[in-house]
Amino acid sequence: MANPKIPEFKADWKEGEEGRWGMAIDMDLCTGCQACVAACSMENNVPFVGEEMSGYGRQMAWLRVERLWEGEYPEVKMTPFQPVMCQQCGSAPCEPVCPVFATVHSQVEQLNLQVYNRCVGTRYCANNCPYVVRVFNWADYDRPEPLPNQFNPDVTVRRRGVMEKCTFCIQRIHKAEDQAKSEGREVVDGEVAPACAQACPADAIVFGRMDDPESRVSKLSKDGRAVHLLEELGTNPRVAYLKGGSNGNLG
Amino acid sequence: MTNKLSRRDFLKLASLGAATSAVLTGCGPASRYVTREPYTKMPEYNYNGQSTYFATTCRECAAGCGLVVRTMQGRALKAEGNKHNPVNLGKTCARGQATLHGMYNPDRVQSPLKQARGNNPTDTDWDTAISIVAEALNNPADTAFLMGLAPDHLFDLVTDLCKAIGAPAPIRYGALGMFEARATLGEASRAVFARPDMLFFDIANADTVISFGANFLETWVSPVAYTRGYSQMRRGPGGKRGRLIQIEPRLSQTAAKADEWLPGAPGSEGLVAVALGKLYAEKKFGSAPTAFEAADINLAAEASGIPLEKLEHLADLLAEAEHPLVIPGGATLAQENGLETAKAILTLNALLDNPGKPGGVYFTPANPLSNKYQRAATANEMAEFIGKMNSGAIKTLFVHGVNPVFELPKSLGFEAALAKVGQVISFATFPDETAMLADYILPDHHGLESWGYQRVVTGTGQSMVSGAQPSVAPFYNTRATADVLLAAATKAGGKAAAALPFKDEVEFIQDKVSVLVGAEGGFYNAADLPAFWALFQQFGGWWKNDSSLGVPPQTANAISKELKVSAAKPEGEGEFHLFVYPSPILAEAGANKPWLQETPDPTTTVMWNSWIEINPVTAEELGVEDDDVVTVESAFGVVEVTVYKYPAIRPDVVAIPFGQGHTAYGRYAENRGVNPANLFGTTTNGAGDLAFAGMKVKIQKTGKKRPLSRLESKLGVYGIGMSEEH
Amino acid sequence: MTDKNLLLAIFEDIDPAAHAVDALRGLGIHDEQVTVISGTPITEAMLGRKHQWSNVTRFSLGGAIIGFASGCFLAFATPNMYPIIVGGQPLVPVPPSIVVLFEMTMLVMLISTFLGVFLDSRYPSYTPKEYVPEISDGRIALLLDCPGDMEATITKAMTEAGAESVKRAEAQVI
Amino acid sequence: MAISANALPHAHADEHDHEAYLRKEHLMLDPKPRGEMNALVMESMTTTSWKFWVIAAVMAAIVAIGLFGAWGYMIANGLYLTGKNRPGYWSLFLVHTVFWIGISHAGTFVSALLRVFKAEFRRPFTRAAELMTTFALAQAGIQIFAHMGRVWLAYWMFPIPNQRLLWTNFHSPLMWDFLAINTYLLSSTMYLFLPLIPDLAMARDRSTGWRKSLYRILAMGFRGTEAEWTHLRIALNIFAFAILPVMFSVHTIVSWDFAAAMRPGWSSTIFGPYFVVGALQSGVSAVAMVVITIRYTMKNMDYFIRKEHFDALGKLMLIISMSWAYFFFNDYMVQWYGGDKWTDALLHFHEAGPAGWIWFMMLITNIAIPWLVLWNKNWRRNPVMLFTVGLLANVGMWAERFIIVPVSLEINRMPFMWGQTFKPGIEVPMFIGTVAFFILLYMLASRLIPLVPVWEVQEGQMAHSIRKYGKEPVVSVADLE
Repeated sequence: MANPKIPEFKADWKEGEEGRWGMAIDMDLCTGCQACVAACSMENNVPFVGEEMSGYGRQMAWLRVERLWEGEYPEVKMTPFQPVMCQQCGSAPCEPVCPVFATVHSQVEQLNLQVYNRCVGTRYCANNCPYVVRVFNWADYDRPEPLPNQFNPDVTVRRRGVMEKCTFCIQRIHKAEDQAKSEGREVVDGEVAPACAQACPADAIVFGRMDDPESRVSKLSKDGRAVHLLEELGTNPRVAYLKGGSNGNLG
Repeated sequence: MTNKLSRRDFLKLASLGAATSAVLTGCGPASRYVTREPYTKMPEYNYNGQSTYFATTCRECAAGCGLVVRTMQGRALKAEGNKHNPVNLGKTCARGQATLHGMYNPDRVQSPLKQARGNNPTDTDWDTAISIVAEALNNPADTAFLMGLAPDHLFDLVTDLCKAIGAPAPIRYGALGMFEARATLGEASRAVFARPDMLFFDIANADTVISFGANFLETWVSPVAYTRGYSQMRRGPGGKRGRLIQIEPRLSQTAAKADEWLPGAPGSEGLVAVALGKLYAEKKFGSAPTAFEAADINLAAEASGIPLEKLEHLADLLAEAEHPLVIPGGATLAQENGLETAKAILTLNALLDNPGKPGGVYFTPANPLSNKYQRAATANEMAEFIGKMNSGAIKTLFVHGVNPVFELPKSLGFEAALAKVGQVISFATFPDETAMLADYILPDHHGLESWGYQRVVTGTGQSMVSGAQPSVAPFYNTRATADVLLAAATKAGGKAAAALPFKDEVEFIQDKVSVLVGAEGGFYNAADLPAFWALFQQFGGWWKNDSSLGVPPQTANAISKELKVSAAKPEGEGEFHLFVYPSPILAEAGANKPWLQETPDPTTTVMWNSWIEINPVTAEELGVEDDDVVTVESAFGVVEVTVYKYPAIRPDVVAIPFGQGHTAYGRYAENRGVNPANLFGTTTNGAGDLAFAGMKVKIQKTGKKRPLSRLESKLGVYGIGMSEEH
Repeated sequence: MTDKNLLLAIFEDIDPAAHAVDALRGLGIHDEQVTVISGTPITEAMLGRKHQWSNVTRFSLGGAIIGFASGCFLAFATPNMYPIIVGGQPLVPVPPSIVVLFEMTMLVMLISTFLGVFLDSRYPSYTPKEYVPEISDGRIALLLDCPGDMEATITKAMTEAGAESVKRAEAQVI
Repeated sequence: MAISANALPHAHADEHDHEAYLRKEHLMLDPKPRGEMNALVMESMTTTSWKFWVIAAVMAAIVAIGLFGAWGYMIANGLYLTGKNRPGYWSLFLVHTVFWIGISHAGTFVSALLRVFKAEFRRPFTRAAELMTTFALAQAGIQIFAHMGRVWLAYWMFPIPNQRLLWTNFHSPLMWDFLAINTYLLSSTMYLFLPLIPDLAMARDRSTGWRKSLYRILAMGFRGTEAEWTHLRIALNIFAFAILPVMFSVHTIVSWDFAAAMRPGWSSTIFGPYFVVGALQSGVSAVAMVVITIRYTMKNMDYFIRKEHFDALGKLMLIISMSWAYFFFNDYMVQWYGGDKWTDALLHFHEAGPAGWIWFMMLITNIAIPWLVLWNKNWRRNPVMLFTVGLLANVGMWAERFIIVPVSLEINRMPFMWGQTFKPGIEVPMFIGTVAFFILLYMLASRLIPLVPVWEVQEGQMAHSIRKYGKEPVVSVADLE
């Protein structure tokens, strides 16, 4: 750990406004195709739970595409598709409530970490997450042979009784950082993308360094269309949603 | 991890990988062209913690998207998009992502099986299997091949084989081909642009797109490529956001992304198209050309239910646009008047003067391997083929890459005809419905274990062929169908052996792609075949750097030809139009993949089952609620399906997604949901495509309930469970 | 104990017992030589005796201090052993620490009070003691260390004061 | 205290009648010789009918299957057996945890608060109430452990470091909860044991056989010397004063598990006292139920427990119900007025959602029924009515927790992820199991522990007398300490 500066009072504590890693999602471009959902699940060894369980609110995907409705037929409109994953809050409400430090803040990556093997399953973090993005392993879900051949060795396979959530594919971030370090340079913009951004056919999900003002994601996050989910709660989320019609200036 | 892989197994697997593969990046462990090197330097895929990536082609649909499969120590871990492949440029859809769930599926066919039409399956060996195939090849006149839309190399091989031995040419079929009504579009193209080609719609550069039910963000032709096109259109050149208007009876995922969704009545699209043409021409030029002169705007408004003002508004939009484009979707053409509608829409494009211009309509580029456009068989062609089966003229039927028992409308009677065929040999990787009715299942490798290539029909302006190579060693005792046929041809001798003098599949593919060695304008150039072959595997195919879209001929005469369009006459009786659309997540062959089953439908968020979308007002009239089971009855079949009160569907239309309702196809697909193709009739349009969107059905309440698994909260999204008053 | 000459006088009510205490004092028996045993709490004031010394409050106080200290350790020291930042809160947040301090203080204080009773009363002690079961029936007993030569005098005085019985106390297993 | 000053019947023609009435009414004025009382209590412990053992066996079977059997099955298979889902990550286990902790509050409340304020009616049933505290806390502990996803790692919540000196997270309300509940469990057990020592000595003196050995060990050699009584009295005083803030802190911290979370409906500053009063509402009602049960099922208890106790408990329940209504309304008013759209949705959902009837039932059983019944002296002295009101108040308090936990969890700030259907799961047999376990423990304790603190009753009787002001006989209490 890189010698964290420990603040004395809450008011003093302020992580860099923008954080280190961030995401910008253009809701005008998102077509709701669920490629991100599938990609995330494949990358992160997310189990499938079956019809009954998934219908009972136990689907395990780390990422969901939301949509609501406005109006009534024929003036009915679907609200723009909105992929919602862990917002990697700078002041994450989930973190302080865990009694055993199973969800903590990474000082280096400025991400919200879930430590599976420390988790005892109180599920308080999930209750306190205003974005409802945490999923709990209610059971050891069956993955019959030979499906486990596909397990990504970079990602822990979680057992029952632990909480999990989107990690921004931290395994990929680490790989890119290691690579960059071995070449004596910084990670360049576009070098690393989590599975969802990588798969997104519409290029609606953009990922990158927030502390680099020149990166695509930084620019998009500062765009006039950018909003943060439940901004008013002061959680300092790292995912910016671009609302309204795209204007193409940063594509 | 539940996988109990012992160290011994692991070493076996690792050494198998090592012994059978090339060191060159891009050649898979199953390569039979091994450059052996001493183990002073271990092959990279044997390093602990090191991944090896193989470029290949996605086989979940026929679009030809490039994949890069990440493997480690002989296992495939993740399918990712191949960023070089011009079709998908590194992107994938959900089905492509889940392709590994097909390969590592617990229910695959694991070895060649002999069975009495699904009963008493017993293992057999490949030598026996090859002799049986060889025997069939000795009787070419009684032999028929039914093939899927992918892979192309096998289709080419079978075509060559059939030509050589004098068997009828192989027939290709795929449910997506039917849902896209590709033949109709081709026929209309012949009529309007004088060439029966697949067309390319340049959505990316258009600024106003009116789509007549083309679900190009979901399954239509090449969804990943068109999604990219959509994305570019929205970000338009110079920051000008393109506009999308969708006309279709239910709000699809594509319509959800449109700026305006107009719920036009099914079968009225042609009328709307000509009306738009007339209004547009009058606004723009003062008078309408011959093609649109006779259009009755009031009739169009009345038949479609789209108010007159809206039509005028659309015409305004078209008139204002610099790059207007109209697209005909599959369901729009799958009407009894579908061909006329297609012609009307293409003629409207001609009127908009966009063919061959940015943001307009193009011919797809000529393919480097074959410039002939091989489309899927139409319903008429399939009916003819089924008639042949029924007559007993086919003694041996080979089936590969398609599941006609499931994918063909039941009304065509394929299953019954299958009983009249002497011997059915299926090359299915998966125990699907057709394979269950076969005498032999001689399983092909899964797509990610296979060699091959796919000609890219559309999706990119670049002429290209997408290459496939194994990313892992075959997991089971399967064998490449091409190898089986080659071995059988050798065994059969004679013309077959002479026509296919190849040692194996790879040699055949190399022979085919050798025409590209030294070809100009390619993404890479290679002087000789080994170098070309290495690069072909490394990049996952070959393509030209520059776009080579075909420009349709000048269109003055197209708009001067009279268009005769009337409202479609629906087939069958009943109060409701049936609207069947391929599930964007499952499509025709995704139901066996558990994660696809669990991926929520984009519009309804339903998982793991089928549903029928009914407008809430209609549902109230019928007295049905969410999760009630209703029977849907057409003249050709009945299905029982659960109600989803869908707020954005015409009150006179009900919609059922296609993709579920398997009676075989593995544990995740079996006995789950319904197959709406069982309701389809037999009416075809002028091009021979099934008029599946012109059906009328009756709906009856059953009193049963079967809750749907949804991701959304009914409470939060629809307020169900909370009374109105505060 | 054996070298002592213990008498056990049993009274039925408080008043005779109080008289007996006075009488003993008159006979020159020190308060320290008399132990009152009763089945209900009889306060010293009722019998006109000196206040009993108890360390329980001291134990309590000591416990409270130890509890506060251990609370301080948990709240202020442990986070620094493995610093982890959560939710943008300071490493050692003040309001939650108050909760920890309070609970630890109360916990150890009450445990100490409880143990204080044990220590002060020398619990548990299963050695034989001078006792009669009637005491728990509400009798009041005066257990006195009687100088050998005064036994008869004292017995008489006790009987006069209203003792039900006066007898040599035998240590017995109770 | 106001309760003792309640008007007694006036102007009796015959003052002897009135005195006789007073003695019949008040245990404190109806002294019996200590030996007789001891005998009554000993008899109550040792007189056991076959029905008792039948009920105990049934309870034991329910505990074995419904609680430990089901729990073991759940540990082996996972929490999918419960009714929990997203967003209802917490549900019945936490409802029941809060429920049992609430019940546990009455023991301390009756014993400590009434001791501090010298409410004399407490004397015969302080022990019965304290036993409830300990046994109910045990049930709460079971429920909270059952709630955990990986209960076999529950010791990670103990304040001990791991091998890398990582301690627990004291930022977490659950950690405060852990400390507070532990403190409360330990101190209430000690508080139960201290005043029990003289009674154990009493039992030791008049039993034989295994009971003698048991009581001998437990009484630890208590004789009743002045010094012993002094230590005990001082300790009890300290306990009585110190355990009250602990009690308040426990339920306040339980409320913080909710109030500290940033959720609509939960984030409320009034939750602390609201929960404390709610705990008393269920706890005191439970005490009334237990006292009535003891009175009518155990031998000789009709002497110790009288209608005056029902009367006093009934009044207490009425006051607490009024306080609960006040806090409920306070919470509701502020949430309603705030106008936050998510809170609005939640309040609307409480009333109009599928659990709306539970919400209304909560108001009826917690407010309407106590208010309608308990104002009437004859009704609250009627054991059937008081028991029913107590039972309904507990149902109502269960409903309150149900509304606060799973029902409120259905509504969050992401409507797409609002509640799904709610199906109760294995929590139901486990709850029934904890009820049976509580009853079983209580039944066994009633055979082993003198349920009436005889020495405290005697102490009270010594201090009470009837004085006459003119012709009016008046109850008076001497301050003995």
